[in-house]
Amino acid sequence: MALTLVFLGRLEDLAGAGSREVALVPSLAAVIAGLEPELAEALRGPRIRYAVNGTLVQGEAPLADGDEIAFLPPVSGG
Amino acid sequence: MALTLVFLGRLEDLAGAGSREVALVPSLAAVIAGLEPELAEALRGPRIRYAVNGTLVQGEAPLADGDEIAFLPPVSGG
Amino acid sequence: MSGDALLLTEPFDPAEALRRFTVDLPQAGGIVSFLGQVREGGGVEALELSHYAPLTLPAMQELAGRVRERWSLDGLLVIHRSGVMVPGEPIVLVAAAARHRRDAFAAADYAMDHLKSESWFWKREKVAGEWRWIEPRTQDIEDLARWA
Amino acid sequence: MSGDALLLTEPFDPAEALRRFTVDLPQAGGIVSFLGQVREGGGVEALELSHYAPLTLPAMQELAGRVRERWSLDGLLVIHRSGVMVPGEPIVLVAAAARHRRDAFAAADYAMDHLKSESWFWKREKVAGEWRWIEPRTQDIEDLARWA
Repeated sequence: MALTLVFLGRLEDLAGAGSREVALVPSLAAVIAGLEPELAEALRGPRIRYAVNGTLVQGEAPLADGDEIAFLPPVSGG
Repeated sequence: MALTLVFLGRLEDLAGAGSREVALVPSLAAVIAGLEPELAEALRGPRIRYAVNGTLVQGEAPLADGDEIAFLPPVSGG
Repeated sequence: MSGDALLLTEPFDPAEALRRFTVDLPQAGGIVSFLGQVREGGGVEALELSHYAPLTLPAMQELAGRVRERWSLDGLLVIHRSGVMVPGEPIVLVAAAARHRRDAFAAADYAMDHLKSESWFWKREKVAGEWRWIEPRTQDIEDLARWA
Repeated sequence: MSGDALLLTEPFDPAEALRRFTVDLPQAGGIVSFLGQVREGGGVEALELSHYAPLTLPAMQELAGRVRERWSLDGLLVIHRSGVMVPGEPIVLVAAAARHRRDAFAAADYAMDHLKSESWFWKREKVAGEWRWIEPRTQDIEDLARWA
């Protein structure tokens, strides 16, 4: 029973890797709360967006075994 | 003692050739007056511009032996 | 209608891509292209673009569809690189073919403004051996406002 | 500064011209090009552009100089054909290279608007075996007014 977390852009540096597996928890808030404090704080930033299985989500989303959650910082300029 | 006349664009059709030689006369007005009436009328049109030896001229210009006079209708659009 | 949105992880030849695009479009009077390349200078040794597969290409295709709806085009091509690139290497090629010049210019310009500001790419550059992330630019937001 | 204004009486390869232009400009972030070609369709069998040597190329060079003064460019290329061309054949290629995308777009757009409306070219087209002269277009005058 696991989730895959994907960290894009500078979040990858904070997380120490582009992705990691974590145990299944029922909500995005619970996923974030389970991470290191500095990373968790960054993931709660107002400009961070989330996608679950490739679909952008607003606020919360129910999570299930095998889901992939991507944390998306603002895209880089030109 | 001659002048070369160059007819651009549709003026070439009216003149029957892209260029012709004529006897030296002292002015643009005299050059035009010496041509066939239909061609002369077209060359006096408000949108026809003139160049003497590759330089655009406004109104009259003194002419000398060997000068090249170009008659330039409006350029075509894109 | 000719054209496509492509996300490439290997180098490409923009002149050849443009030639192939053009040869299929003899009915187009004008073709406008934009080529963006890694700028040489400023001590940048390399540029890396990362993407997120489930979002990046679908968003490029969606943008291409929007451009085709907004202007009357004979063809549209959008190619974007991902991965590590060195100075002088192509990053992005947009080409718009249209019967009328103004449509081709506007479509390519709009596509670039939106690709730059909206696309799911994260960039970092290597200067003096150190990688650093490139943040969003205010200019991109101003560019976008032109189309509102 | 790289780039030039060329008046050609023989066919040219726009992709190759653009490749040569780009390879010399690794410091440019963006290159915008416009390719105008003889449109296939409408029964046009051929297009002929005539020029007047003492005026046409000097005016193209003067326009290129004006474009370089007005925008901050790394390179500018203006190639225009004269003579008889068939559908699908290139007529004009303009390319502007700049550090910033907006400069490259604006410079290429301006150069085309002014080339089309001001250049000393007279065009006729052959339809059903008959040549007919192409008159000035109102659209070109409107395009020019954008830059006033």
